[in-house]
Amino acid sequence: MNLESMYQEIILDHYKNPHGRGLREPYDGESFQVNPTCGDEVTLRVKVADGKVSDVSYEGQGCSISQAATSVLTDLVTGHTVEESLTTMDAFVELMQGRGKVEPDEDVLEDGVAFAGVAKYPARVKCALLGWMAFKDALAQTPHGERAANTVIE
Amino acid sequence: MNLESMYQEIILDHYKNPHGRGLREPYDGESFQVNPTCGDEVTLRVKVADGKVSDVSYEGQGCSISQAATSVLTDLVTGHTVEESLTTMDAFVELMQGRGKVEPDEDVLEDGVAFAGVAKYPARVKCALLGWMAFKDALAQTPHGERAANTVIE
Amino acid sequence: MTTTVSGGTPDSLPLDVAAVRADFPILSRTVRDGKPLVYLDSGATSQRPVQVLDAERRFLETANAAVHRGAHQLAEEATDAYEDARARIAEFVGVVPGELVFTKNATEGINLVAYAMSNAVTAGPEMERFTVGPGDEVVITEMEHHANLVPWQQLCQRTGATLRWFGVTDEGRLDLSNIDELITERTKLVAFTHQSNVLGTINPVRTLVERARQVGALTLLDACQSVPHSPVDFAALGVDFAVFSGHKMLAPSGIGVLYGRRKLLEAMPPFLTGGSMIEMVRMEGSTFAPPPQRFEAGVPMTSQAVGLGAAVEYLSVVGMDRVAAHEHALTERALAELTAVPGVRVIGPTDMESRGGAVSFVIDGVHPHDASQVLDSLGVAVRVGHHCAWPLHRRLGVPATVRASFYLYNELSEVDALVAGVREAQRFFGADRP
Amino acid sequence: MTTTVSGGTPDSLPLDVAAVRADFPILSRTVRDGKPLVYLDSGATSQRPVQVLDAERRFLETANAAVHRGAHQLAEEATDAYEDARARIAEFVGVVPGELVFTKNATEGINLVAYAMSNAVTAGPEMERFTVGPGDEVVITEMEHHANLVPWQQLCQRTGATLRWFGVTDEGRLDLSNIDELITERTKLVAFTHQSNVLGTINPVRTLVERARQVGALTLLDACQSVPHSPVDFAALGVDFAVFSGHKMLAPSGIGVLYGRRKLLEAMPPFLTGGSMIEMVRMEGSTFAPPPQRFEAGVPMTSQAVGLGAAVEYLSVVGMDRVAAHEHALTERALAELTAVPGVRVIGPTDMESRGGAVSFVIDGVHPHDASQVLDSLGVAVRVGHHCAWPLHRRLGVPATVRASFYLYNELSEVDALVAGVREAQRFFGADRP
Ligand SMILES: Cc1ncc(COP(=O)(O)O)c(C=O)c1O
Ligand SMILES: Cc1ncc(COP(=O)(O)O)c(C=O)c1O
Ligand code: FES
Ligand code: FES
Repeated sequence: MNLESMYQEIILDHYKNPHGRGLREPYDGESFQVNPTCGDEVTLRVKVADGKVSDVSYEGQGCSISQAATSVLTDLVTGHTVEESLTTMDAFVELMQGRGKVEPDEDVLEDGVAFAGVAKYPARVKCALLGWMAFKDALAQTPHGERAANTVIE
Repeated sequence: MNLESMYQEIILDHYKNPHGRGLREPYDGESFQVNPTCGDEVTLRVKVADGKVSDVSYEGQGCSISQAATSVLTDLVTGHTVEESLTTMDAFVELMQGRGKVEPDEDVLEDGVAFAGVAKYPARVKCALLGWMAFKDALAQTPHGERAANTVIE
Repeated sequence: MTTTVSGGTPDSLPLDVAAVRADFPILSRTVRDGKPLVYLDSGATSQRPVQVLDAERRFLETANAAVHRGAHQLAEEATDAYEDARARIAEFVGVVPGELVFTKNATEGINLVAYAMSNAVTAGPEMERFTVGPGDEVVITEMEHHANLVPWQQLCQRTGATLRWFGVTDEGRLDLSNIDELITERTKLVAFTHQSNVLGTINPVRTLVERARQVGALTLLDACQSVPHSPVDFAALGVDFAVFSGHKMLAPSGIGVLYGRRKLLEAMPPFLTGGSMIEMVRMEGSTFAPPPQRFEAGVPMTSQAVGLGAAVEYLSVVGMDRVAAHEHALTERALAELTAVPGVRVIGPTDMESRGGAVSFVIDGVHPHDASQVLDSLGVAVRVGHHCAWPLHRRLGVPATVRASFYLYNELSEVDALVAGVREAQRFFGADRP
Repeated sequence: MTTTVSGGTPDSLPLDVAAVRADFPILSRTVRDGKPLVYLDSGATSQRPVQVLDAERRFLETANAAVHRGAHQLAEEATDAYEDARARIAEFVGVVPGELVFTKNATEGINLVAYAMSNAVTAGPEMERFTVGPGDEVVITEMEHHANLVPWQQLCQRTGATLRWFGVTDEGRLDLSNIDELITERTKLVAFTHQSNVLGTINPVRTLVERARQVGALTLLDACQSVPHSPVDFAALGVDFAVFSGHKMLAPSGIGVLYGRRKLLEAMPPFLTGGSMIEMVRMEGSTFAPPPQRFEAGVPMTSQAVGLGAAVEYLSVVGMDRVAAHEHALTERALAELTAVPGVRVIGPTDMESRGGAVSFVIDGVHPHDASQVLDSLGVAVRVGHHCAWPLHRRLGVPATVRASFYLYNELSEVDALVAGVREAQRFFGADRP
């Protein structure tokens, strides 16, 4: 196994220097998620303004994959419309659940493409999705949340 | 397999012409036993007089082995002391649980030795012991029953 | 199979029995001083083809690990094998993998539902739809296997609910004449067998499901004797729950399946609790994982699930239609030949209408257990007793019966061996002379 | 084993590991692009020797049938094999066969006792000694596996009883300082683990049993991590109940064992109900068989019991003293080497006093799951997470740990591979530079 195929430089960078970390006010939705297999957890808040995700703030503990994925998440959704952010989420979830067989679209996923290698390790897919589960759940609590509420991440 | 090794002539004779069948009054103890694997049952009564088993009467339904064994039982215990009857019971139980490796004593077991072949078929051992379970249980209800109550037939 | 299944063989059975038999090592053994084994007891447990034995062994020699728990390669491979098996088995019975819970046998599956229902009382308000108590009723039938009978008696004992049941006609069919009085607004659950393990009777699932739906009762199908022997689609049947056992369908012992409609499983409280079924555990209290994990506490039957997956694949290659047609032919022959023997009385339907391949009978003057001893001495393995359906036997007025049951590896000549053995038993016990 | 076990080999381990390893096919496979497998996850599940695989297969190819149900030769042979296995396993843990119930895993065994206790309320007056309710207490410990924790939470939820627990010291030992306040006249049952699956800690069974006896409480021992690894005699320990799992001791998955003192099993109401566990069934109600049958509903795990019997024989030939001594040597080395690595902290006792072979640790700056990923890439299979002992991890202030666990087939060089992997993980994540 090539360790670097999972731990891309981008992932290690986000892990060591996470973007947007810390819980901030004000927010419209908040979610606490825990990964039952490892006990890791994340608390994530979303602020929506003018139909756009104006801030994502979070804190928690977890492995490099979960921490990096949440950091990338903030980059991917902040400043985008709710609709766009959900489309990005769908693309990321599809990539992660593709067992390494889905070709990621860099235009949509940006740094998120670095997680393509993680998708080959089923035990780590939950790590990469932990922050996204929280995002989806927090978003569902906002006025724009209907589609988020109806999305299932397994 | 030699069918005759299980179904000795003696067994078939007792089966076709059972001794002492029918429920009689008076009696000192009565027991109803059922074989949970086949649903067969026996009701058996004992009368004890002067420390002796003066009558055993029974009715029920079951296979040739169970019917013959109960018929042989009445022959073996009627007219004997309670103590003797329990010794005979022990010898019969030992024979039946010996998986064909116990040499029966004809002086003690008389027609009961015919069941030596049955002991090789574990599924039929319970058949041969059904009447004896009832005898033990019925005897335990009489004033002489202490030893019977303490005997375990498995 | 070593060869493909042919469309019709010289002995006119719908599948190539010789090729099938070659896959089952145990069928070539002899019993009782060299007699070829005639195994007519698949209703109790089936035999295993090398394909299933090999699949389990291959898993154990290459990928064995605790599933859903490890991050190493073995654990990944084991988890994949386990979940692939679930998916394959789910497809085999027409449902989705998340609706399928692995249990140790069908009995556990039925108990799981029964205990979930009594647990619902203390499991919080959202569990209300499962609660039962005084005034509520559970409806079963008089032809149930003890596995689909005693757990409901116990549920009623725990909760104060009342058990009611459909009777059985003299022909061995469900008596549905009072269906509207039995299944009422008070009914919480209707549990019944798809196919009787004694009579062979196939019950009218649709009629029962329809009536249960009318009154808002749940349904549970005991599919132990149907899934192994014919194409069964739980979704199409519309039942809420269903169970079956691996060991009756070429798969290992120690594995069974509970199907539950997704919405129901999602709403149902857990039964066995422990590792792998939790969401969060604190000393003060715990929350639980979504189904099917919620119902699979502890290290599961991993290699056995893989074996059941291989069994389902084996059966699919043969084709369940063919399996059913094959057993139909064997049963037809057995019924024709047995009913022709004076003194033999078949218990259950004697025609092939809504009937599967279990043939139970009694012989005048020969106790079933004595008959089976004679059959055994000739190498013919049948089952005797009440077949864990004691109330049914009581209803039909017989303490016990002899049961021959068939599977895809049985031959017409084995039916003949059975009948010859019955005649020999009559002769041996002098029951051939009126 | 293909050769006998020697009294001391050149690498100074108490048994001939090379000979042992030759019996385990999976140990010669490679993982992750050709790396030899270093399997240090036997605490989760063990691997199986050919002797066990062959015993199960031989049974299935020659004697497979439903046990306790048939009158034919196969059924006799299958029943004998099943009951012989029970006898052999009972002897292995110092009890008599009638005290030993087969379950699907240890988890089921614990649930069985917990449900029997809540069933006792409605099971009639003679069951009184098992009933629990408001005011009664169940005592466990903070180091329990979820399997010996959640079922007791649920029992308390069903019955209104109160759950209490022993704390754990910073060193990972049971805090017994308040034993007399915890185990009191109100205590109905004390359930605790023999050996922690996380810390390796071996608990003082005698102290706990003595106190429980003083107040008339029952005891249940979770022996999942002791029976596979050292000589254990339940009768000598004086516990009332005990459980363990086959898959952790070279045997198949899908089989576990519940031991119960004969008098208790005889008095206890049933749990799972169905076929083979009854005495008499009527539609109106049923009575039940004596133990152990009373607790084995449905077609049991037949070939798996045979496999567990073969595993017990394998372990007996090696000698459980030798197995324990071997693991002692491995653990001692692992503790010495791991504690010498800067940034590594072992969770649990770091000396060998009352300690078995599970070594859990954390690495500063490297998440356990990331560490295990590096180890996995080097072929070293360990487990990470809370190991189904979440409250214990919370108590010790770590969300998760890396756990290496040993068995008789592990070598000293594999301990070295583990430590090298840990250092590599530190290097990879830049945690080797302070
Ligand atoms: C201490 C302990 N108790 C209980 C269990 C549960 O065993 P099983 O999952 O086989 O039921 C385990 C293993 O997972 C364990 O290590
Ligand atoms: C109709 C029916 N239901 C339930 C069962 C119970 O299955 P198991 O013993 O595998 O749980 C059986 C078989 O024994 C059966 O034939
Ligand atoms: S290991 Fe817990 S989130 Fe990755
Ligand atoms: S078969 Fe019932 S007693 Fe013999």
